[in-house]
Amino acid sequence: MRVLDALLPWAALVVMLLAQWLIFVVVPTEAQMGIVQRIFYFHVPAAWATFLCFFVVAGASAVYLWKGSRAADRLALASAEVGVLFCTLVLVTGPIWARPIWGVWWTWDPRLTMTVILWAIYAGYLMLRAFGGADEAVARYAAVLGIVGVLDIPVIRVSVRLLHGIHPAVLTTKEGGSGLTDPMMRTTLYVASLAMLLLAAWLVALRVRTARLEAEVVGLRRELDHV
Amino acid sequence: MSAPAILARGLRRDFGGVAVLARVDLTVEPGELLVLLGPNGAGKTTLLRVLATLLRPSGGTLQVFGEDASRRSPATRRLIGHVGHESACYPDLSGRENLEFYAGLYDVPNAEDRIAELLRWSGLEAAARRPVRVYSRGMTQRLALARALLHGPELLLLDEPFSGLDPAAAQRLQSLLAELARAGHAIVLSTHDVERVAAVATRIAILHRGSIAWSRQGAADPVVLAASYEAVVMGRA
Amino acid sequence: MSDNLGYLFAAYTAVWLGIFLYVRRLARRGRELEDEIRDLRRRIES
Amino acid sequence: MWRGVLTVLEKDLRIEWRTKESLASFVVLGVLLVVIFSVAIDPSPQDAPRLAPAVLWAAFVFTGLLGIQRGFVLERENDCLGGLLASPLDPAVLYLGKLAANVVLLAVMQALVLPLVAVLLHAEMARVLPALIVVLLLGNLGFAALATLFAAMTVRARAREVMLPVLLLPLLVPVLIGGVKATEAALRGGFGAAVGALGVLVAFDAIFVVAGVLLFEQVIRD
Repeated sequence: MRVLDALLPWAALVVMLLAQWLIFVVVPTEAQMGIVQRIFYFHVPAAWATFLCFFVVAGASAVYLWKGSRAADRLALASAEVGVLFCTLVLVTGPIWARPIWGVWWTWDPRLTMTVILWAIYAGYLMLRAFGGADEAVARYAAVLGIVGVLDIPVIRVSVRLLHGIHPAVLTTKEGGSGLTDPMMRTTLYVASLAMLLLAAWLVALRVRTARLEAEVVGLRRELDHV
Repeated sequence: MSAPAILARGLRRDFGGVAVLARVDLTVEPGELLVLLGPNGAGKTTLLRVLATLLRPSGGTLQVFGEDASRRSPATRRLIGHVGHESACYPDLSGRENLEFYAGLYDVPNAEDRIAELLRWSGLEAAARRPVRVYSRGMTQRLALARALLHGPELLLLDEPFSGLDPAAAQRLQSLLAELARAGHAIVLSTHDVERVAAVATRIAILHRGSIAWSRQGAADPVVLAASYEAVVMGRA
Repeated sequence: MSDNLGYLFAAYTAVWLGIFLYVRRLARRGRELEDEIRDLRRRIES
Repeated sequence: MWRGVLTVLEKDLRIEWRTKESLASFVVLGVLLVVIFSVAIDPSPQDAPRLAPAVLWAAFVFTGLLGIQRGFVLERENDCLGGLLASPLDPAVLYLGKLAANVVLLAVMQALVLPLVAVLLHAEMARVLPALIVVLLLGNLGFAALATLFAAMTVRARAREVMLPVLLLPLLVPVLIGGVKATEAALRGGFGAAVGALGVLVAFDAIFVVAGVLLFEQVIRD
């Protein structure tokens, strides 16, 4: 585990630099939307990182509930926090990109709607952690929310599609890889996504370390009371 | 019942980092009436809730009738009767309705007679129809005791059962507890009312700072008991 | 198309600013905790 | 197993009946919400029916939240929850009993608010009532499944009045969207267009009743 911890930041850095180079130097400018389309190489990878984090929250929560391992609880908290960070980045870069293309900051298009709802669920998760009180029951409640949150994702995805979004035609180019005509674009997207995922993993590892330190402080304080 | 009612070794329980129960070693056989004494905050209430498998211990081992407490099988839970500081009775339901509900939960055979018998014993026949919200403290306490006795538990865990009872009701409870112990039930109760239980107890223990600091077999003379209580609590304070 | 560069730049800074602030917060919190742990350990030994 | 569910259900319904005055206050809140929405949006008679489903479900969700939260507040009085935990009752059975009681509670509150919406927003409901009831019950079940699980969780939290809506509303989006779309289709008379919405409601109910049964024990443990 130690080697992985030490290696992670460097791997994230190297791949991220490669991604920047690809995004700003190598990949051709997209015909229709022009230079601003490059936001796409942050927006979509950040969305991938968000989803991955929230699935890790659910997995760690399940392990905590059925195995009672404190480490799993810390991992759930850490990846929820990092997940909300990346989700916020998606919600920031989305409108910045939509503004020049459609002249409007926000559209109720299924993908963005979904992201807002997820943001609300896991912001609620962080609030529950903060306000639910310090005792062990809160960790269990958060774990239950972590699992319920992930179970809700497919149902939300289907139900937001019932809402009629804006310019479905334009969406495909904005959303899926199908809009990427040039193979280099697709490579850039994959590298950028890998870079964002490694970055997310590093942030989660950092946050887990902080949580472990916090637990250690509580333990030492208890020891001090008994001396 | 071959296995002891309670077998606890090194029982520990923390709340928010503070060890309320430090190291409790305790064995209670069927037919024993153990009285727990101790200052407030010594962990009496917590210990009773852990023994009733309502609270999970943070450490140590606990077996109730031979089964590990963490399993909490329905069969074992059926053998336990617990009365805490709260009555666990619904204020908007009448006394009788509360007993009928719990009889349903515990699948008590011929519930009607059992309920009638307990209402008579607890002197609540007159108030049986009225909502518990209007009951006095004593009446609520008697209803809670009736609720805990309803399904004939083999192990009774009572947290200061005499509090709020008038002398007559307290006397009736004391003789019932003695009778139940003689009949082979195991009883653990906490109290500050030493005289009330001194004659009936088969064993008396003093809980101090989360562990059993002193314990004596057999009933005890109240004066001797008060002296050793003083020594233990003051000595270790 | 040139003013769109502004939007690209805005998105770019938003992303890296967000990540930087978070990392700084974690690092600072980590240092605080490490100091507290050292302090608590010393007080326990003494 | 089902006897346990019925025991809990019967007890909860008896308590709801005994304390119906405070339930009336929630229905009044529902009525106020409907009136305020109607006044605020101030739809023309032709437009009004189009807005009925959204107003209906918005009022249901808020009044329902309060009703279900109150159920658990009552459970905590005199530590009755402790009594339930001590009993040989399986937590899943306890959950199903409370879920059933909450569905009945929501249905009663809806039945009182529904005619008002019909009148205020000129929504013609009589003809399509059976279809409407199916949609409302489907929505109820999913809503109650999650609300029962989370109300047990937030009843101990400090800021519980805020906490329950904050945690629950985002999770309930599928019920809101599905409910509104299915209600719209039902009001237009045909379920044809509502297949997607009904599918969402049924899927949501299935997932979260099962999840509730499995996770409830984790929420009410010590």
